[in-house]
Amino acid sequence: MIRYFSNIWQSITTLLIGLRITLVHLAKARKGIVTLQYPEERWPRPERNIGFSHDSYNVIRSRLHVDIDDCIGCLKCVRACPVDCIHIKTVKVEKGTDILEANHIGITSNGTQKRLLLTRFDIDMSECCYCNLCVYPCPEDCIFMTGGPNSSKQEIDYEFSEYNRSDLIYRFAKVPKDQVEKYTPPPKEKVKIDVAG
Amino acid sequence: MGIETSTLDRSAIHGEEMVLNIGPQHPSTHGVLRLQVLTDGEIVTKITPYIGYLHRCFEKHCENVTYEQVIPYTDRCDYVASMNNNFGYAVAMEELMGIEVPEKVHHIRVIVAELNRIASHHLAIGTFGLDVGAFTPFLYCFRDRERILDLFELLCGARLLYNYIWVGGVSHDFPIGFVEKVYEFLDYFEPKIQEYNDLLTFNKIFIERTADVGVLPADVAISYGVSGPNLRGSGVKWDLRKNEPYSIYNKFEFDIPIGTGAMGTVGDCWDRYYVRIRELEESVKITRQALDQMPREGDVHAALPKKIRPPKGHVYSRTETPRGDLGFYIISDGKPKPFRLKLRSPAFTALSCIDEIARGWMIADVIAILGSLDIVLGEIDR
Amino acid sequence: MELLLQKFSEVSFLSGIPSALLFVFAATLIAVSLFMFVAVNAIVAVYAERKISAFMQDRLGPMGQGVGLHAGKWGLLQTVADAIKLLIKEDIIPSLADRKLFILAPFILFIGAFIVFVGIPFNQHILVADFNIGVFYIIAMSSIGVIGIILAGYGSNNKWALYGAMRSAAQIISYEIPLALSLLTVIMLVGSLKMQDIIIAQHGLIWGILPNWFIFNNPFTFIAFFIFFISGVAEVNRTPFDLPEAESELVAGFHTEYSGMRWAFFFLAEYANMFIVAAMSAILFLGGWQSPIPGYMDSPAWGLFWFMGKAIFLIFVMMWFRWTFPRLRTDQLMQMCWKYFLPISFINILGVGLWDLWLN
Amino acid sequence: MTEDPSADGWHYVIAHMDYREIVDYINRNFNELYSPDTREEPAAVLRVSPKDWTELAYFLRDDENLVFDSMMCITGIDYGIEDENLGVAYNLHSMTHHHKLEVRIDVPKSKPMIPSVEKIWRMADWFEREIYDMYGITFEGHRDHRRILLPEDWVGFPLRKDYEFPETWHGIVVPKIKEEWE
Repeated sequence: MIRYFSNIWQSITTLLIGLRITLVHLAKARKGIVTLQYPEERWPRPERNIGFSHDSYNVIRSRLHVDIDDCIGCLKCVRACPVDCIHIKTVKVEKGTDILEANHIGITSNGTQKRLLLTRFDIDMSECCYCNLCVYPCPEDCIFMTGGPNSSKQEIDYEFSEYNRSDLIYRFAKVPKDQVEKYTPPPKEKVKIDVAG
Repeated sequence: MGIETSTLDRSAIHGEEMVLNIGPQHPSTHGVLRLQVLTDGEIVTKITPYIGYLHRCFEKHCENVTYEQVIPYTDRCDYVASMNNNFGYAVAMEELMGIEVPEKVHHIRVIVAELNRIASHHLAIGTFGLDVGAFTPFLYCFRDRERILDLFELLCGARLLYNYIWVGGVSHDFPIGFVEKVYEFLDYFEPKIQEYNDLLTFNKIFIERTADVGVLPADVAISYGVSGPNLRGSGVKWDLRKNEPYSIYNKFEFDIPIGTGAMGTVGDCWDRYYVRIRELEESVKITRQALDQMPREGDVHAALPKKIRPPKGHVYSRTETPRGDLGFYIISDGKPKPFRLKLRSPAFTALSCIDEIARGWMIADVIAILGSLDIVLGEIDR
Repeated sequence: MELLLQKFSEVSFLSGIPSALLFVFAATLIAVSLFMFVAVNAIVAVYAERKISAFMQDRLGPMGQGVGLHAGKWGLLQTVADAIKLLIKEDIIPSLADRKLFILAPFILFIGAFIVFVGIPFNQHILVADFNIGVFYIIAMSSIGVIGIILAGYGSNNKWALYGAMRSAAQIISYEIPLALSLLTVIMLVGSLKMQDIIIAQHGLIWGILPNWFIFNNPFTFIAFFIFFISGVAEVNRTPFDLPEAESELVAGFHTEYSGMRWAFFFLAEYANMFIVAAMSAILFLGGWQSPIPGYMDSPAWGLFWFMGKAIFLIFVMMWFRWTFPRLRTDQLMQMCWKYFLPISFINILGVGLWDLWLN
Repeated sequence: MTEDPSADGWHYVIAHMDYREIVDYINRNFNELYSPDTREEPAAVLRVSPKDWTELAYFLRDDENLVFDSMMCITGIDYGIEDENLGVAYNLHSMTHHHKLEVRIDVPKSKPMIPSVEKIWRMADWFEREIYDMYGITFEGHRDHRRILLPEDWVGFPLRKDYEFPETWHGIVVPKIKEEWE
């Protein structure tokens, strides 16, 4: 019998405590709301300050971008990628020369002389797992995820959905399509490197 | 145990048992899980779990990528506690290779792992509330969990799948101002636990729904390999952070909350739930200590060769994730890719005992028991 | 109704029309306006529920901003948009469903809610029919809805729906009893089943401060009010008693297979039922359209205001319940009814009788 | 046992027996049946042949000096295409004595049969099913011997090193390597 009434008493008190909490939240609705009204308000970009001057500490995980003029075609990012979403094809050219009709600049911004012409540099963003692993080994800091310390180069952009899946394949190589053949040597000579294949 | 059914004269009722499929599409299976349930009216007489809907060949994948590249895949196993999974893998690899990591790395790892534990328990508490029908605590939990995810976004740029703890260190140091932000969060968060308690934990309806329901006795729990908060809910004082300290957990003062049967029997749903609530407090404690003791200067990566090639051998190492013992069995043949990598996931064993503890209860209780076990299907199916 | 017919007979250009036709016309007019009321009630209540729940959960709820198609300022047009969406949605009937019952069910549920409105006095004059058996009529009619729920569950040939329907049947029939028993206390005090009589009996003040509402009449009616209200919440399947549609267990309960407008009828009926329970509690225990300070603000317009105010407050309380509490289990629900509410209701009846004898 | 785990405060418990002591203790009860592994702990394993396993498993669990009441993990191993053996590694742990043991059982690929310990450690139930699923090792005496992660009608055992990925599954083409995008 005591249990019967204590049950009733417990129910009433604990339920009232619960009701009080929700009522307080309702009353303080103006202050406590955490909703972000998305298309108008954007998520504030976290203020990141890694504390190092060098640009390799790029910690924002948005879409991948390649400064193709700086790429030397070393394939380190291809090897680092756990999901094989980076595909690179290169052709050997004379070291350090600019080939203007193929948009090839011989020297990177770090001063490294390029010896390979990139005929293909594709990243399939629909396969990317945003692990950031390709960013770290890059010797020229030319592949990075947009935003962060490199935001002067690329705006941060979280919304890059496409209607067509093939639009998510980002093609960075600047060699015009009709000229790829011209720079591709015959396969016998075995200069073509295709790791991703 | 169970609902009393013997009062009915069974022979007089020409009822038959009905097969009910809870899932694969169901609001409260916490993923893609199918429970084939044999019901007699509302009462469940047999449960057969069918898993594998989320199987994505984690172990086969790992045999084809290098040791560094496994880390993004471990993220995706227990996707609500990725830091802890990274941590477990890193600990296993360091044991296999015999690496000593710098003091600062240990602290950083403990801080992020405990923060992620808080986030994961938030999800567990919130969805458990949702399973028994309370909607509001779920959103309160998500509100606070979001703050941790913001912290992690600040830390490593990702909100859910971090790839932050690496073999031999962490990917990079704390950003400037991060430590203050963590303190700020802890100060904000501590009073919120009382709010959950008032709103859900000591709510009479909630107690009615969870106390005495789905009792998991200690010996059954151990036999089933149930671990983590589920095991502690059964009254076993067992926590790897205390009993087999890895990293630097032996430097911190904290308690292991265990189920006491305060509202019903030891090992019921309420105990499992309340252990998680109490663990929030303990995690806050650990995080504070780690933040206080953390050396501010120092390297965040042990000296490692460019390509990780562990010596031939094997290791079984386990760490305490929010869901329990996460074991990694790694066999190395001296090549840069693992020869065999087995992940022993805590949710896998927790789910395997569902038939044992949920038989004889009602459909609504099965949902509650499933919620109290706090399973993550990404980890069960791997 | 009589009033409307009377007014019609006074209008000169309608004098040539036979009275039977006038009656049909009047009835249609009333039915349409009641339907409008129910629909508007649902739209407003859905909006209110979404906003209240959002604020309780630190969210904003439906909001509209920016250019183009959006839900208006503060999302005011959200429910309208929802209604349009439901109207133009594809109507899906499962191939193995019992077609006739499946189609019939939402309408039975809705009619059960709808015809109750005939007996509800909104103020001194707005009342379709003041039956001698007003309270009895409302209690009887509001139970029709359960047939609709059972048909929906049975007809859709879905296990979840069947579970929802069976739970609902057990629940609604059980909670009718404490509901009716606590209602009896009021009838004992009034001595009439007529709605207006019940309201008029609550005129005046007790001890010079409190309005003479039945909730304050004596301690037993005070308890009876809560039993009545909570049983009412259980009758309309709201959390913590929303077992028939428990979304985390039974997917969506009895309306799992419904979509589009048929589903909207379930929704409409739910909110209509909510209004009925709130209105009945207001009429029986909170003085209906009586002003809290007798003699002041007592005109029919104020009467409507007071009545709606009380009803809306009680609807708010139901929403407040819903967004605070977990859900009970089936056996606990039954236990609560038969072990707690029923004995207390009996004691209440005894207590009210003794109180009445002793004091009056 | 060095400290009562139920006592409050700090309890970092040291293992009751190490690997060598455990093997010696088992050998005393089993007629020197097992030869200890020469490797250092924790890599040392106890190699057991399938026919001894059930008896030893009961002994490991029930002996009061061992009490391996908790099975931590069961791992299936394929030693390679050339190797003719499949292996199963059982990682045992004692919640009361806090010591560990790894038991390794090797079976030939031609006849992969191991007695089940599902009744001894309930946890082995799903793990053995998983190993059957992935390696095709049959566990005799398992009460519910089905595939667990893969569909019931899956052909082959994917974690074997010589596993070949199927071209199609129920008529659905399995993409092997991604086609060239161009």
